[in-house]
Amino acid sequence: MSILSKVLFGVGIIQLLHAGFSSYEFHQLLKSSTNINESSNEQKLYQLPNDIKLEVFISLAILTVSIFLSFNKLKYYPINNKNDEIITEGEYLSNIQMSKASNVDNLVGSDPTGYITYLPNMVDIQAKRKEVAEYLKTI
Amino acid sequence: MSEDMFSQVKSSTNIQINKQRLLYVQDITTLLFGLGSGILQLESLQGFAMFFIGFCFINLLYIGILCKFQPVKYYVNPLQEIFMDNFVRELTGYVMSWTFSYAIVG
Amino acid sequence: MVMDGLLFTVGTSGAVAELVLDPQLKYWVLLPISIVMVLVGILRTYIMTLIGPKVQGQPRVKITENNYISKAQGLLGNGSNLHSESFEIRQMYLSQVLGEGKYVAVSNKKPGEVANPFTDPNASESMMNMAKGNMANFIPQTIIMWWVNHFFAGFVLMKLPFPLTIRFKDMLQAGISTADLDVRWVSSISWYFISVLGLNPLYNLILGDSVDMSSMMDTAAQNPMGGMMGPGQPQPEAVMKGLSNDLIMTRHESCFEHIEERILKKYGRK
Amino acid sequence: MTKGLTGTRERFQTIVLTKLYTQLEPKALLELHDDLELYLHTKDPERNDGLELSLWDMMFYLKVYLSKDIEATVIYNNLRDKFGEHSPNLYLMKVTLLQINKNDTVAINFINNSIDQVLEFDTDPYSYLLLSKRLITMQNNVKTNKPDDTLRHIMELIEKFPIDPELWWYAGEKYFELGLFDQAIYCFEELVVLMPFNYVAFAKISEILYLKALKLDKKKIKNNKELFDIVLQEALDNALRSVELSELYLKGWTLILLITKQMNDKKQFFDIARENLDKITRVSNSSDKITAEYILNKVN
Repeated sequence: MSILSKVLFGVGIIQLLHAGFSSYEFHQLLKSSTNINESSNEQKLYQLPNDIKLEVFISLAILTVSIFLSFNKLKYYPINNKNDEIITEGEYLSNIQMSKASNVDNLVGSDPTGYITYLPNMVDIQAKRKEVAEYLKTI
Repeated sequence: MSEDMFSQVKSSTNIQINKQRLLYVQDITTLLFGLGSGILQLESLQGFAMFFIGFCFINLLYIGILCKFQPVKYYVNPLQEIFMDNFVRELTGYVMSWTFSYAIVG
Repeated sequence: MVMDGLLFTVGTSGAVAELVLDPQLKYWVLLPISIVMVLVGILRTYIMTLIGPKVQGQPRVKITENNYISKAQGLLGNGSNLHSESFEIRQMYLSQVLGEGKYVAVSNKKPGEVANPFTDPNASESMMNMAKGNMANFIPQTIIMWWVNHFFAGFVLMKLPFPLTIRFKDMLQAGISTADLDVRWVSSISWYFISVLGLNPLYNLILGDSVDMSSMMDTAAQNPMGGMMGPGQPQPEAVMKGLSNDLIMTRHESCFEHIEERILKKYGRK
Repeated sequence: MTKGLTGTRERFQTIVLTKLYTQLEPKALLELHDDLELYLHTKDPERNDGLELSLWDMMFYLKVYLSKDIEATVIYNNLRDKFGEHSPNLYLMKVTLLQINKNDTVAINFINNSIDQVLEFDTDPYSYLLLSKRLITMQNNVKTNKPDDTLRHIMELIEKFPIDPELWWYAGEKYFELGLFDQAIYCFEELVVLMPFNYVAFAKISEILYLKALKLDKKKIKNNKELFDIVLQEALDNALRSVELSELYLKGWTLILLITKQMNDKKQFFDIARENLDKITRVSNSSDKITAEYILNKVN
């Protein structure tokens, strides 16, 4: 998805610059061709050609589409076993209700206050090493 | 303490994230619309009209596509946050890019 | 910068006088000013992190004292999460402990080192940070303004796409002393003002955080004193006494009172 | 299901933020170690410095658990050369290295000296706390240590740092092990005051209240009936609050199911709990699904 949005963005920007350049050329021409003493309403006759106007609007449309395409649905990655498939609730933005917002952790299967409930600083290093060493012997 | 103070508990981190994403969309589209109106050499009223129409159009698109027509789920008071909060900021940004492209092309 | 733009005003009545300006002028004035302002904005955010407040080492008793103050504030704020009896036990214990000032930081200095309240590091530290913060916001603005005025003054730069009232004339046409030139023809300082107001969206896109330049100017102007901290700070004992009184007087309201109705409403039969 | 780089990064980020790696059993530890080794050596543009550092911190402890001491020392030396010695995490790493290279007593003396000489007078908010916590855990397996010794140490540290949630949780667990339910509930209630939206703590309080009620029920003393109802009601309140804060919280709904089974007038909540557990079996991740199904079968 995001590659498509980047490509569209590039196309839109190029088109906008091209429209800008052609509009610039048109106005330089307009300035040099109308000599000083002609009244200014004469200038109004030479309007910006329609194809440039159209080009500007099309480029803006493409750019808007690319910006909205750059948002993709929020995905959650379960952490307990790796081959769990990605869970998505089909939403682009995250829900602000606390009861819904905390679902992210439930779906992923992680305890958000793990840095407290797992008592990480109270882990007995020696016992852990012994336990892992025994396991390593078995494989 | 009113009753829904306990039941309508909001997650402030998500409120912040949604605000940031809305701001990103509004900023980039306003700057681009400013460049466009400068290229079209729009004069004062037309220019501001283009800003207003563009700003409202993008906000409606945002509500439709990204909020799936339920902005209440993502913003505490959607009308205020989407349309009014960033209005002045986007207007000045628009004026800047509009003046810039108007001068460069003009 | 010699006035190389062909200045010739056509005195037509309604329509705006049409000057023909040298396009080179715009490329060598508009672009540099914008680029400089964006770069200064980025530089400013990185400098802010560099001069940010350092982690200040302080004696353990001071940390304990602050902890007890925030514990009392926590109980005042989140007491509603408890049932009434457990709240009352805590209310009594904490108000008594804070009332006595049992954990006020008696400055147990390292042998031989005398802690003098006036040279107390954290008080002066917070004042220093406040001053640094203000300076970092204020200085770049004035420097750029001086730079624009000095190097890009004295000529008409561009025509604004929108009309403005006469009142803006002397501000936007600084350095151009013509009486009847329409306000839409402006000098380069006007581009500086427009950019200051309009750069926030661009900063947000580049840096990902919305640095609000314009509002910083007003905040700096509003409280030049920057809120004097330091020795005037309320002493911890007084804070503790105040908190213990508040604790005694609070009326407890638990969130468990109507929780069953709320759950029925939230998850009941849809 | 290729989850690509973002998937692995998100997974590592959650693991390192919630410190899950301290709870994994050996097989998962080995797997995590190899994945992380691979990930840290691949270039990931979206990995910011903060995450990078905490991942290296996790890698250090994984190496220590897997007894790869030399590699752990290498990581410590890199970080120390980059940031200097005086930061909480590096103090802890240094103590861990002392523990594994020499023995616990040397580490205990190191901590005691550094606290008495330096940290008592000039410490950042974390170093004193983290080192003292490690001191308590080391003193646990000193021979002469009795359970209430540990409790005394914890209470002393809590008196110095009254708002550290981990200490309160540790005290709560210790009291629960000794069977002192009321003290344990007091400690876990501290958690709820410190972190108002901590639905895990609410569920923990509810769990202990429920066990306390079951214990009362067994005693069959006369006036236990009202006490039993009050305690059960309090347990239900806490469980309901935890579920109000988090819709798909498996433990919360299970507690409601079990508690309302004991009560006779709360049929509605029993149905709501069953409904939501059923929803969890449809929506949530695989391990929650299995547990939810098991609970539903057991109850019906």
